[in-house]
Amino acid sequence: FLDQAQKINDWDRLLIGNADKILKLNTEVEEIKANQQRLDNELEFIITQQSELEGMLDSLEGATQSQDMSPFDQHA
Amino acid sequence: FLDQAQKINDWDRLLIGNADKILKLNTEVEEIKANQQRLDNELEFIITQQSELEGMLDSLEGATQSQDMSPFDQHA
Amino acid sequence: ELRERIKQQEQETCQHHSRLKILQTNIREMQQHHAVTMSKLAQLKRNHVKLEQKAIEVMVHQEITRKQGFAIQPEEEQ
Repeated sequence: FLDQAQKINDWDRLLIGNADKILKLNTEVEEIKANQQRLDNELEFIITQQSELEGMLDSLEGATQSQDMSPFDQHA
Repeated sequence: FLDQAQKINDWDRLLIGNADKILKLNTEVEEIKANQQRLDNELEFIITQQSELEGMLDSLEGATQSQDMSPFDQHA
Repeated sequence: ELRERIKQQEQETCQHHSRLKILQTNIREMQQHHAVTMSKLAQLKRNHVKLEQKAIEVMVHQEITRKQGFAIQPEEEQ
Protein backbone atom coordinates (compact mmCIF):
# COMPACT_ATOMS: atom_id res chain seq x y z
CA PHE A 1 0.00 0.00 0.00
CA LEU A 2 2.77 2.39 0.89
CA ASP A 3 4.40 1.49 -2.35
CA GLN A 4 1.31 2.50 -4.26
CA ALA A 5 1.06 5.80 -2.41
CA GLN A 6 4.68 6.46 -3.33
CA LYS A 7 3.96 5.74 -6.93
CA ILE A 8 1.01 8.10 -6.97
CA ASN A 9 3.23 10.79 -5.55
CA ASP A 10 5.82 10.20 -8.24
CA TRP A 11 3.17 10.48 -10.91
CA ASP A 12 1.93 13.65 -9.37
CA ARG A 13 5.35 15.17 -9.51
CA LEU A 14 5.84 14.10 -13.12
CA LEU A 15 2.43 15.47 -14.05
CA ILE A 16 3.11 18.82 -12.46
CA GLY A 17 6.48 18.99 -14.18
CA ASN A 18 4.90 18.18 -17.53
CA ALA A 19 2.18 20.77 -17.03
CA ASP A 20 4.81 23.43 -16.35
CA LYS A 21 6.83 22.49 -19.39
CA ILE A 22 3.78 22.45 -21.60
CA LEU A 23 2.90 25.96 -20.46
CA LYS A 24 6.43 27.09 -21.18
CA LEU A 25 6.34 25.51 -24.63
CA ASN A 26 3.08 27.26 -25.31
CA THR A 27 4.60 30.61 -24.44
CA GLU A 28 7.62 29.96 -26.62
CA VAL A 29 5.46 28.91 -29.55
CA GLU A 30 3.48 32.12 -29.23
CA GLU A 31 6.72 34.08 -29.12
CA ILE A 32 8.04 32.37 -32.23
CA LYS A 33 4.82 33.06 -34.06
CA ALA A 34 5.05 36.75 -33.20
CA ASN A 35 8.66 36.74 -34.32
CA GLN A 36 7.72 35.14 -37.61
CA GLN A 37 5.21 37.90 -38.15
CA ARG A 38 7.89 40.49 -37.46
CA LEU A 39 10.34 38.80 -39.85
CA ASP A 40 7.63 38.67 -42.51
CA ASN A 41 7.19 42.41 -42.13
CA GLU A 42 10.93 42.95 -42.47
CA LEU A 43 10.93 40.87 -45.63
CA GLU A 44 8.14 43.01 -47.02
CA PHE A 45 10.13 46.10 -46.12
CA ILE A 46 13.16 44.79 -48.00
CA ILE A 47 11.06 43.96 -51.04
CA THR A 48 9.70 47.52 -51.07
CA GLN A 49 13.20 48.93 -50.61
CA GLN A 50 14.44 46.83 -53.50
CA SER A 51 11.81 48.04 -55.91
CA GLU A 52 12.56 51.62 -54.84
CA LEU A 53 16.24 51.07 -55.51
CA GLU A 54 15.43 49.51 -58.83
CA GLY A 55 13.39 52.55 -59.79
CA MET A 56 16.24 54.87 -58.80
CA LEU A 57 18.75 52.83 -60.76
CA ASP A 58 16.52 52.80 -63.82
CA SER A 59 16.14 56.57 -63.83
CA LEU A 60 19.85 57.08 -63.15
CA GLU A 61 20.64 54.76 -66.00
CA GLY A 62 18.27 56.73 -68.22
CA ALA A 63 19.86 60.04 -67.16
CA THR A 64 23.36 58.76 -67.80
CA GLN A 65 22.39 57.48 -71.21
CA SER A 66 20.75 60.73 -72.24
CA GLN A 67 23.92 62.56 -71.16
CA ASP A 68 25.82 60.36 -73.58
CA MET A 69 23.71 61.58 -76.44
CA SER A 70 25.75 64.73 -76.34
CA PRO A 71 28.23 66.38 -78.74
CA PHE A 72 31.05 64.30 -77.35
CA ASP A 73 29.51 61.21 -78.84
CA GLN A 74 30.26 57.71 -77.82
CA HIS A 75 30.94 55.20 -80.52
CA ALA A 76 31.46 52.34 -78.15
CA PHE B 1 -7.66 -6.32 -10.40
CA LEU B 2 -5.45 -7.36 -13.29
CA ASP B 3 -7.51 -5.21 -15.56
CA GLN B 4 -6.88 -2.25 -13.27
CA ALA B 5 -3.14 -2.93 -13.28
CA GLN B 6 -3.17 -3.04 -17.07
CA LYS B 7 -4.96 0.27 -17.22
CA ILE B 8 -2.47 1.87 -14.88
CA ASN B 9 0.35 0.51 -16.97
CA ASP B 10 -1.18 2.03 -20.08
CA TRP B 11 -1.41 5.49 -18.75
CA ASP B 12 1.94 5.22 -17.07
CA ARG B 13 3.28 4.67 -20.54
CA LEU B 14 1.26 7.62 -21.83
CA LEU B 15 2.64 9.79 -19.05
CA ILE B 16 6.20 8.85 -19.90
CA GLY B 17 5.42 9.27 -23.58
CA ASN B 18 4.25 12.80 -22.85
CA ALA B 19 7.43 13.61 -21.03
CA ASP B 20 9.43 12.33 -24.02
CA LYS B 21 7.35 14.34 -26.42
CA ILE B 22 7.89 17.46 -24.38
CA LEU B 23 11.63 16.97 -24.68
CA LYS B 24 11.39 16.44 -28.41
CA LEU B 25 9.20 19.48 -28.95
CA ASN B 26 11.52 21.52 -26.80
CA THR B 27 14.43 20.62 -29.04
CA GLU B 28 12.44 21.59 -32.12
CA VAL B 29 11.43 24.88 -30.57
CA GLU B 30 15.05 25.65 -29.73
CA GLU B 31 16.00 24.85 -33.30
CA ILE B 32 13.37 27.17 -34.74
CA LYS B 33 14.51 29.92 -32.40
CA ALA B 34 18.12 29.55 -33.51
CA ASN B 35 17.05 29.56 -37.17
CA GLN B 36 14.97 32.65 -36.60
CA GLN B 37 17.89 34.39 -35.03
CA ARG B 38 20.03 33.65 -38.08
CA LEU B 39 17.28 34.83 -40.40
CA ASP B 40 16.92 37.96 -38.34
CA ASN B 41 20.63 38.71 -38.69
CA GLU B 42 20.58 38.17 -42.43
CA LEU B 43 17.60 40.46 -42.88
CA GLU B 44 19.25 43.13 -40.77
CA PHE B 45 22.38 42.84 -42.87
CA ILE B 46 20.50 43.25 -46.14
CA ILE B 47 18.50 46.17 -44.80
CA THR B 48 21.69 47.95 -43.74
CA GLN B 49 23.41 47.32 -47.03
CA GLN B 50 20.43 48.43 -49.03
CA SER B 51 20.06 51.58 -47.02
CA GLU B 52 23.70 52.37 -47.71
CA LEU B 53 23.13 51.76 -51.39
CA GLU B 54 20.12 54.01 -51.27
CA GLY B 55 22.21 56.78 -49.74
CA MET B 56 24.80 56.46 -52.47
CA LEU B 57 22.19 56.51 -55.20
CA ASP B 58 20.57 59.52 -53.60
CA SER B 59 23.78 61.52 -53.82
CA LEU B 60 24.41 60.22 -57.31
CA GLU B 61 20.97 61.42 -58.28
CA GLY B 62 21.80 64.81 -56.86
CA ALA B 63 25.02 64.91 -58.88
CA THR B 64 23.24 63.92 -62.07
CA GLN B 65 20.67 66.60 -61.62
CA SER B 66 23.25 69.33 -61.12
CA GLN B 67 25.02 68.18 -64.29
CA ASP B 68 21.75 68.45 -66.13
CA MET B 69 21.66 72.18 -65.53
CA SER B 70 22.64 72.37 -69.16
CA PRO B 71 20.78 73.73 -72.24
CA PHE B 72 17.92 71.38 -71.52
CA ASP B 73 17.62 72.87 -68.07
CA GLN B 74 15.71 71.37 -65.22
CA HIS B 75 13.63 73.70 -63.18
CA ALA B 76 12.02 70.96 -61.17
CA GLU C 1 -9.78 7.40 -2.53
CA LEU C 2 -6.54 6.34 -4.10
CA ARG C 3 -8.48 5.14 -7.05
CA GLU C 4 -10.06 8.56 -7.39
CA ARG C 5 -6.67 10.23 -7.46
CA ILE C 6 -5.38 7.84 -10.04
CA LYS C 7 -8.39 8.62 -12.15
CA GLN C 8 -7.64 12.33 -11.93
CA GLN C 9 -4.04 11.77 -12.86
CA GLU C 10 -5.15 9.74 -15.80
CA GLN C 11 -7.42 12.50 -16.99
CA GLU C 12 -4.67 15.06 -16.67
CA THR C 13 -2.31 12.86 -18.63
CA CYS C 14 -4.83 12.60 -21.46
CA GLN C 15 -5.28 16.34 -21.41
CA HIS C 16 -1.53 16.84 -21.64
CA HIS C 17 -1.42 14.41 -24.50
CA SER C 18 -3.92 16.39 -26.54
CA ARG C 19 -2.24 19.69 -25.73
CA LEU C 20 1.04 18.25 -26.91
CA LYS C 21 -0.61 17.19 -30.15
CA ILE C 22 -1.78 20.75 -30.72
CA LEU C 23 1.68 22.06 -29.92
CA GLN C 24 3.20 19.63 -32.36
CA THR C 25 0.86 20.82 -35.11
CA ASN C 26 1.78 24.42 -34.35
CA ILE C 27 5.46 23.61 -34.47
CA ARG C 28 5.08 21.83 -37.82
CA GLU C 29 3.33 24.89 -39.19
CA MET C 30 6.08 27.15 -37.95
CA GLN C 31 8.71 24.94 -39.53
CA GLN C 32 6.90 25.15 -42.86
CA HIS C 33 6.52 28.88 -42.51
CA HIS C 34 10.22 29.14 -41.83
CA ALA C 35 11.03 27.15 -44.96
CA VAL C 36 8.90 29.50 -47.06
CA THR C 37 10.60 32.51 -45.49
CA MET C 38 14.01 31.03 -46.25
CA SER C 39 13.17 30.67 -49.93
CA LYS C 40 11.94 34.26 -49.98
CA LEU C 41 15.20 35.29 -48.38
CA ALA C 42 17.16 33.47 -51.08
CA GLN C 43 15.22 35.39 -53.72
CA LEU C 44 15.89 38.66 -51.90
CA LYS C 45 19.59 37.96 -51.76
CA ARG C 46 19.75 37.26 -55.50
CA ASN C 47 17.88 40.45 -56.17
CA HIS C 48 20.20 42.32 -53.84
CA VAL C 49 23.27 41.11 -55.71
CA LYS C 50 21.72 42.20 -59.01
CA LEU C 51 20.93 45.64 -57.63
CA GLU C 52 24.45 46.05 -56.34
CA GLN C 53 25.93 45.12 -59.69
CA LYS C 54 23.63 47.48 -61.50
CA ALA C 55 24.50 50.25 -59.06
CA ILE C 56 28.20 49.74 -59.69
CA GLU C 57 27.64 49.85 -63.45
CA VAL C 58 25.69 53.06 -63.18
CA MET C 59 28.31 54.63 -60.93
CA VAL C 60 31.17 53.66 -63.19
CA HIS C 61 29.31 54.96 -66.20
CA GLN C 62 28.52 58.17 -64.36
CA GLU C 63 32.14 58.62 -63.41
CA ILE C 64 33.31 58.12 -66.99
CA THR C 65 30.78 60.61 -68.29
CA ARG C 66 31.80 63.16 -65.67
CA LYS C 67 35.48 62.85 -66.52
CA GLN C 68 34.77 63.13 -70.22
CA GLY C 69 32.83 66.28 -69.54
CA PHE C 70 35.77 67.83 -67.76
CA ALA C 71 38.29 66.71 -70.35
CA ILE C 72 36.45 67.92 -73.34
CA GLN C 73 34.90 71.17 -72.24
CA PRO C 74 38.12 73.27 -72.10
CA GLU C 75 39.11 72.10 -75.54
CA GLU C 76 35.81 73.06 -76.98
CA GLU C 77 36.10 76.54 -75.59
CA GLN C 78 39.16 77.22 -77.67
